This record gives sequence, structure tokens and C-alpha cells, in this order.
Amino acid sequence: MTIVRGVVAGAVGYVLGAALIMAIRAASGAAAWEVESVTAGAWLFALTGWLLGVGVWRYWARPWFGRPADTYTTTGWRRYFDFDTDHKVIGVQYLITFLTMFFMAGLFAMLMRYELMGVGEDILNSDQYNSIMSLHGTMMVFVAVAATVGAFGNYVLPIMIGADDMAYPKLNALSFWLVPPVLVALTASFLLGGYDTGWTGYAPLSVKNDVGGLFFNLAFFSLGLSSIVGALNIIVTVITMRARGMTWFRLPIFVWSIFVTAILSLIFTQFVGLAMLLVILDRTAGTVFFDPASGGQPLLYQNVFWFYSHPAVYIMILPAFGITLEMVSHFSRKPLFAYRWAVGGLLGIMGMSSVVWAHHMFTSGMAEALRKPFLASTELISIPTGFIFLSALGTLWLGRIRYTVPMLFALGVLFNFLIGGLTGVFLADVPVDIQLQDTYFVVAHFHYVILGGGIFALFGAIYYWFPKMTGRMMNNRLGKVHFWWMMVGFNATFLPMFILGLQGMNRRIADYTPGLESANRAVSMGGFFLGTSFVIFLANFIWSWVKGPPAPDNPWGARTLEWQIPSPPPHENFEIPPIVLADPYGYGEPGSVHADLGGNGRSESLEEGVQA
Amino acid sequence: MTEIAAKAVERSPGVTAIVSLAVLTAVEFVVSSADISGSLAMLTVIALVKAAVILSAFMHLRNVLREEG
Amino acid sequence: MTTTETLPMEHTTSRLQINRIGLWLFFFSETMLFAGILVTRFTLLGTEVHEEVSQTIGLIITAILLASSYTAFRAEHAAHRGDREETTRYLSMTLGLGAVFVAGVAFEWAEAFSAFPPGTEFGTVFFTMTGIHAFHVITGLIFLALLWNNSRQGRYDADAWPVEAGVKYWHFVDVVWVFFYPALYLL
Amino acid sequence: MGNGDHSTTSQTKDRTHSDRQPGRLATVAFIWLLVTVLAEITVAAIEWQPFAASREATISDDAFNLLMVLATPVFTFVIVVGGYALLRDRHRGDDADGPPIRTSRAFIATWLVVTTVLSVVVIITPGFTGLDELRAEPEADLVIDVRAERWSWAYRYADSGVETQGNLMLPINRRVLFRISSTDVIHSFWIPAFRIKKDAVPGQITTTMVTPRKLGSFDNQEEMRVQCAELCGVGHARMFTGVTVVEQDEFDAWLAAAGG
Repeated sequence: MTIVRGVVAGAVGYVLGAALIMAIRAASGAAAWEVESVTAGAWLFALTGWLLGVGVWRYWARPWFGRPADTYTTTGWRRYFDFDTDHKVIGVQYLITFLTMFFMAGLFAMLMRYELMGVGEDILNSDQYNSIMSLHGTMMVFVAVAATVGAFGNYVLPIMIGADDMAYPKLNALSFWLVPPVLVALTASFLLGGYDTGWTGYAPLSVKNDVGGLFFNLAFFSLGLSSIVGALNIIVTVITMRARGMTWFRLPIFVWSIFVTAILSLIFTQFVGLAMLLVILDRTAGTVFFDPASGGQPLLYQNVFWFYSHPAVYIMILPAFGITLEMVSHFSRKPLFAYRWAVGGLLGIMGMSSVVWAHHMFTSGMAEALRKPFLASTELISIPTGFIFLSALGTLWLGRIRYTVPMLFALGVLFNFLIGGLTGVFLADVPVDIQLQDTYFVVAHFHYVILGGGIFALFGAIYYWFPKMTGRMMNNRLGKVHFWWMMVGFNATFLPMFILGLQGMNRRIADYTPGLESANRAVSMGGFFLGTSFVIFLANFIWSWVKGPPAPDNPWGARTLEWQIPSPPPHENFEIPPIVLADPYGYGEPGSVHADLGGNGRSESLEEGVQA
Repeated sequence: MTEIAAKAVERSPGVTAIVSLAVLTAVEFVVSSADISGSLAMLTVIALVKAAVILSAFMHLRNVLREEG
Repeated sequence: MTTTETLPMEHTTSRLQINRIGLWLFFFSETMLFAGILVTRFTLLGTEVHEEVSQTIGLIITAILLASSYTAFRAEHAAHRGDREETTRYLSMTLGLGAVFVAGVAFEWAEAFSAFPPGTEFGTVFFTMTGIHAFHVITGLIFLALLWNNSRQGRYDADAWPVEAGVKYWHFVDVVWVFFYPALYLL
Repeated sequence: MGNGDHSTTSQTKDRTHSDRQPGRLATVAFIWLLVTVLAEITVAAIEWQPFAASREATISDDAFNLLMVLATPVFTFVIVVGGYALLRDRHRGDDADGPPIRTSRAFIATWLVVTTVLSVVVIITPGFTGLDELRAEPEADLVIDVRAERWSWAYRYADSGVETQGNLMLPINRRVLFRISSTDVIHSFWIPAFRIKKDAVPGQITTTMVTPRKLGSFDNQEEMRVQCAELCGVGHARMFTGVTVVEQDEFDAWLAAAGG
């Protein structure tokens, strides 16, 4: 019902916006109808209409006009299709939406690998290949940017810090409901013939392509809005909603990683919004930002875009670090080694992420003098990144390691990111990068970081928190099969890609020179193997959600707060606000307690002790 | 303190701020039309000062760190 | 959850303070957008300003926007004092000044279309900067209009936060213009 | 596994673990050395790069190979230390927790020093030294204007005014300066065998230099091609032409025949 209202209001907004733009165009003497400017203007109104229709009006905005807000009465599964403000519902909404996007983009990847099995154009022509490749890249980037933060930053983070919800529950719902329009825009772009710029959308190509490209800009813009709103909410939540006694250095490392990610997102997402806006203006309003014939500068786009998109890589990978360290500690049953150094590593990456962007542009024709500083800053960012490995290795050492499925995924992240990180050192070196820029070496490198790191961690997190979210256990054996299948498939796909890149295969091509065929065939075989591993996951995921055995409150014996309450958690999370006494990593320390949840009556001395 | 006196106390920082903003804007205008060297640096400094005036006097930036106000 | 009475969550931070922190973070984020636009402007144009840009209109609309910040300031203080009448009066003054500002920009656009259309280097920057700023002014005016109407009907007598938030947003738009004005007209 | 429910057994275990530490460290160090040596030998034996035909290619390949030598011990360190712990320290049935080691000043200090030194070394060499080498010898013997257009390459030999499309002819051992421009969107001028790449940006002239050191052509070496490396639309994948490097006299003859 909610969605119907949203769609209707969105459609009304679309028509109103289109009419308004056409009226303005007619008034200024231009032809009333011009597809791109009308569409772009109408999109803004459609977005507003959709949000109002989907619940902003009923539950939020009515009091602004002196009327009482509707009371929220939806129950059961329908809540997941409504403007629900419970952070747990929103977390699940995010998870399912982005998993859907992930599998769609994965199918595109399969198509691409099928096309690349042999020389020549087999099932896709270059035009179709470019569209499929661009959509695959765009959707996967969206998943990597938003899935983990949206799903687990929402579901788990408030519980971990002892809060009953996010700081702004309605804003939280708003940030989720901005996501469906992103999917709509991407679908529209696909139906209108796609776009041929890749996810980076470099101008001036992105200014010149068909109307599908406009929808890519609009989708990215909308996702940016959602990210900024969500990040703001997370930052305020962590600053203001922590339980008593939850000091900064008692926060679970996962909370730290999401917090730092949110700060990056809040600062830098504005720049991708700006990049998209400038392209949209060039397409629709006749401005000439990227048209050199009239004084524009094509490289301007790359600078603005990468000023966001390099920090965005950290937006994708920092939550993975948090999840990995969290699991390494709980499943080694040892305190997180060098906790403060790990936090320092996260903060160090955050601090340096704004001064490395031009390493994407070493061959772009930017000023030669800038190469050395950006080479140096990029190599130096490996130092704070190393702290994550320092912490992980120190924690594993002498532990009592339990090979649960989430732990396997965490170890997978460490292995894959090690390769992804080390190859990053190669790419930061200008003489090497000149050759490898825009080749499959780069493709392999960022897949090791984003898929091998970010997405492996996402799946680890799903296995880890599934019992808490659903109250049911996932099948352990199938989980292990999935992990090994995915791990082998992943490495079989992307290790040979490094070789392909070294041999001189450039990225984003449907066809290549004959000498590259055998390696490409190997990569495709690995890719199909990797693709099938997700069938096991899906089967396990769906079956377990419906019929899995009931989960105990704390199946992993972990010490963070979310495991000390029932599975699934009650609406208000905690019966009584918890009081935090120490960090959650006190394994092996006699008498160490993370938090008092107040079940049997809290003593006066505890209340006083917290003040200290 | 009477209500009128209270209003005057409340009004005075606002008046100071708006007057200084007006003066600074006038200075900006003169600096740019006088075509002197270093006007870019001066305009930057003036703009920063104006922003600081609005942030502190009008927007009460300090209150974000305080509980009441 | 059966026998024990549910206690509300305790927070060390008050709702007002939570709201303020969020609002300031939003401004911080928006600052990045406007900083990016300024950098774009200097990248494309260097330190030049078009000669045909109207100094008179620029100075007038700047003065109007600054003046509206003062009336907004008075409105917020009146709201915190619980003075409904004065809040409403100053909000309506702010609304009026804001509307004059938008009218000034519109008038200037009409002139600028022939002098430096969007298809030229300076026109690109000029229309983008004034346009994005005007978009923020118009959203600000919508908020102010809602505030004015609600304040008139006494809905903010108990809680002045909405007025404070709307007015702060208005000030923020003013701060942006403090940087845009010299970048577009003076230099 | 209740919170903080830990008996003395785990503490005695800690002690035995700590007692074994020196032995463990020695074992791990030994394995690491062994694995690293084997890995370095393997890395050195593999030929990573394809056909290299220019002065610049040597610089790039040397940098890559040096980075391989430096990265290998780091990779093996993480794998050996992590792998050793994963095999030796796995959970063996009892419910005890691991020893509560939260920090180790020696380990962290060593880690900090080593990673910082490694980063700085990598920045200086092959980073800065390689860049300086690339930028040395700025005098060109031959200047070629390259024009990229969707989806073809056109060349103009500046001294003789000869214009060609298709195959790019170059003399061996001469310093060549390419002045690259584009008429529509961004392309990238890439010759894999030479390890040079520079974007062709509309409204801008970018430059890159190369000294071919080996004879060859696209017919016998696939890497001898000018390939567009920046996505530029439908024809991007096929936007490549061959490169032929010949002796100077042969080049002169070709240039004369082409109208120079």
C-alpha cells in the first residue's frame, strides 16, 4: 500500500515537474520539449513526490501543517514494505535491497565473462557489452558503498552501543526510501539502451551519450543523497546515543569502523553529487564545464569525481576491516590485539584519504609536478592500513581459534585484501602505473579490495548476524561449502587477471588480441565457478530464514551487547539501559564484564562506579 | 530587569554584528573597485571574518558544545 | 518485558543538543558542496570576473540578504523567549527580504542571459553558482513560510527548536553568499 | 562461555603458552625465511612482463621487479605468521579462552619501524628514482603529433609534415616525442611494448617520450600496437593500430616514399 502511494505520488511529481520545466522552457523561448532537461527536472519532483507518498507526509510532515501525524500501525512482514522507523527493520530492508542489486550485477558479470571467453563478439556487441559492463560496475559500487553500512550499520550498531534506536529514526527511514528510486533509475537507464561510460562516467563522453547516461547521473545523485543522510545519522548516533560507560575506547571496533566510514561519507559524497550535477547541467542547461571548445576543462570532472571516489574506496573497505577484526577477536577468544592502534589505523586512513585521489590520474595529462607528492602520499597510506593486519595477526597468535563460517570469511578478507593491498603499492608507483593503468591489473586489484575484502566481509557479517536478525541459525555445513567454493572461485577468477593485465589487456573491452584468449578463457571458467557459489548461499539463506533451527541468544559466545539480548531483539532492544563497564574484548581476563544489563537489579555501587 | 531592557541586551550583539557586516561589505566593494594588488587575499580575509561574525553572533556556534542556550 | 516496568532509555545528551549536532553536521557536509563549487569556479576562470556583471544588483541583493539575517536572528530570540507576536513579525520580515533577494536574482538572470549566456565560460559558472544558491534560498523560504504560519498559530510557544533550525539554515545560506559574492562580483 | 567466567586453568595454560613463545618465534622465523627464499626464487624465475622494446620499458619493468622482491617477504610474513597461528592455535575442545594479551610493545614497535621504512624505501626507489629516470633525456630527435578521434589514430611527423593513419613507423634508438591531442572525447595513447601511456584530452596537448630499443612490428609481437586505453564509446576495443620499429635508413626511405 505504502509503495503504491509512493509510486502514485512520484508519478504525479514527475508530471508536475515535467510540466513546470516545459513551461519555463517555453517562456524562455526554447522548444518546450527536450527529453534530457525535462527528465532531469521531473526527476527531482518525482523523487520528492515518492518520498512524501511513501510515508514522509503521513508520519512526519503533517504536523508542519498543523495536523496530527498518522499513527503507525503496520505489523508483521508488512513492516518491511512500509515507512518503518525501527533501525532493525531498516537494516533488513537495506540488506535485502542491496543483495538483490548484488545478484543482478553478478548476472551481468556472468554475461561479460561469457562474451570474453573468445576473440570476437559472440553474444554481445560492443554497444551492449559497454552497457552491461557499466551497469555491473555502477551497481556493484553502489552495493559496496551502501550495503554493509546500511544493513549492519543500522541493525547492529545501535545495539552495540546500547541505544534503543538511531538518533533520527525518521531520517533513517528516509535514507532507505531514497534507495528504490536509485534502482528505478538504473533500470530505466538499462531499458533506454544503457550508457557507455563505465561507473566512472568520465566527461566529455558522459555529456555526449544517450539519455541512458542521464539516468546514471540521476541514480548516482540519489544514492549520494541517501548516503549523506544515513552517514549524518550514524555519526550523531555514535556521538550522542552511547550507553552510560560506553567511552570511546570501549566501543567495539565495528562501531569505530562504521563511524569513520560515515565521516568520510558525510564529507566526500558531496563531491560526487557535484560531479553528477555538473554533468547534468552540461547535458540539460547548456553549460560548458567539460566542453573545451567553449573554455571548459575535461580534467575537472576527474578531479572532482576522484576526490570523492578514492575516499569511497575506504567507505567500501573500512567496514570490512571492522567486521574482520570483530570476528578475529571473538573467534580467537582473545582480546583484540593493539585495539588503539587499530582505531588509529582507521583514523589514519580517514585523515589521509583526501590527499591521494590523483593517483587515479597519473596518465591523465595532469601537471607532471603533482606525480611525486601523490605517489608519496599513496604509498604512505599503507602504514595505517598495516595496523589492521598488526591487530589481526596479534589477535590470532596463541588464540583458541574456532573455524566458524563468519571466521572463515574474516580470514578470507585478510588473505584477499593482503593481495589487493600489496598490488596497490605497485599501482601507486608511477613508472609501473603508466603501463598498468586501465588494464586488467587494475581490474584484478580493485576486485581483490572490493569483492575479496568488502563483499567477503559482507557475507561474513550475514552469516554472523543472521541468527540475531532472524532468530534462526544458518546451515553450518552449507556455509562452509559456500565459503570454500567462493574463495577458490574468487582467486581462480582474479589471480589470472593480474597476468592478463601484465600481458597488455586493457579494461572495458568486448574484444581483444588473439594472444590473450587462453588466459581469458581461464578467467571466465573461474568466474562461472565463482558465480555458482552464490546459488548455495541463496538456498541456505532462504531455507534457513524460513525453516532454520531456532537460534539461542548468543550462539557464538561473543561478548558485544547485541548478543546479550534475545534473538531477534525486542523492539526497544534493552529492557533497561545497559551500563558499560569495560570494552567487549576481555576474553581470558578473570572477572572481566563488558556490560551490566540490569536483569537482577543493579547495585548502587555499580551506578556510582560508572561515574568514574 | 524590565522586559524592554532584556530585549535591548538581546538585541545589542545582533546590531553589532549587522553593522560590522555592513561595514565589511562596504570595504569589500571599495577594495575591489580600487583595483589594488593583493585584493584577492584581502577579499578572502574579509569573507572569512564575515563568515565568522555570522557563525558566532547569529548562529551561536558555541552552543553546539553546550547543554543549554 | 512482562513484570519489570520499561524505563525510557537514558541519554547523556538532550534531544535539543542531539538536534543541534545533527544540524551542524549537515552544514558541515553542505560546506563541502559549496567549497567544491568555489574550487570549480577558480579552476575554470582563474581570478577573473566578467566586466558586464552588474555591480549594483550584486551589492543590493547582498545587502538585502545580510539584512534578512538580522531579522531572522531577532525572530529566533523572540521564539526562545516565547514571544509569539514578535517571532511572527520578524519571520514575515525575513520572508519578505528573502523574496526580494530571489526577485533580484531573477531580474539579474534575465539581464545575464544576453550578456553572458550559460554557453560561455563565465555564464556557466555564474548561472551554476547563483542557481545552486538560489535553490537553497528557495528551500529556506519554504521552511520560513511554514515556520511563520505555525508560529502565528502558536505551535512553537513551548518548543522553539523548529524556529531555531529554520533560522540557522537561513544564516547558513547567508554564509555561503558571503563567499559567493566576492567570487562572482568583486575580485 | 559466560562473560568473565574464567578459571585458573586458562591462566596456567597462558603460562605454558608464554613459555613456549621463544620456541614458537624461532620456528616461525625459520619457516618464514625458508618460504621467503623459495618465493623469491620463484618470483625471480617467472617472466612477468611481455615483450619490452624501449628504454622506458626497462625502467618500468625494473621498478615492477624490484617491488616484487620487496612485496614477497611482506606477503610471506603475513601468510606464515597467520597460517602458523591458524594451524597451531586452533580450538581443541576445551572451553578456555586464549591468553589476554592486549599489546606487545616490542612487536608493535618493530612493525611500525619496518612498515614505515618499507614505505619510504618504496617511495624513493623505485618511485622517485624511476620518475627521474623517465624524465631524463628530454631532447627529442623526432616529434610526432598524435591525433585521437573516435575511433582511429592519425600521426603527423612534425619535421617532414608527413601524415599517416594506421601503422605507426618509428626508427630504432631515436628519442621520440609524442604530442597527443583529441578531437572529441578522452582517449589514451598506449603502446604496451613501450610501457608508455598518456591520455588524449580534448582541448589540451599532452606529451610523452620514448626511445625504441628493439626492432619489431605488430605482425610478430602483439604488444607492438597503439591501443586506446580510455573508454571512448562503441569502437573503443578496436581502436588500435600496429607499431613498427625499423632501422634509421629504412625509416628515412619510408618517410621519403610517404612524401617527406
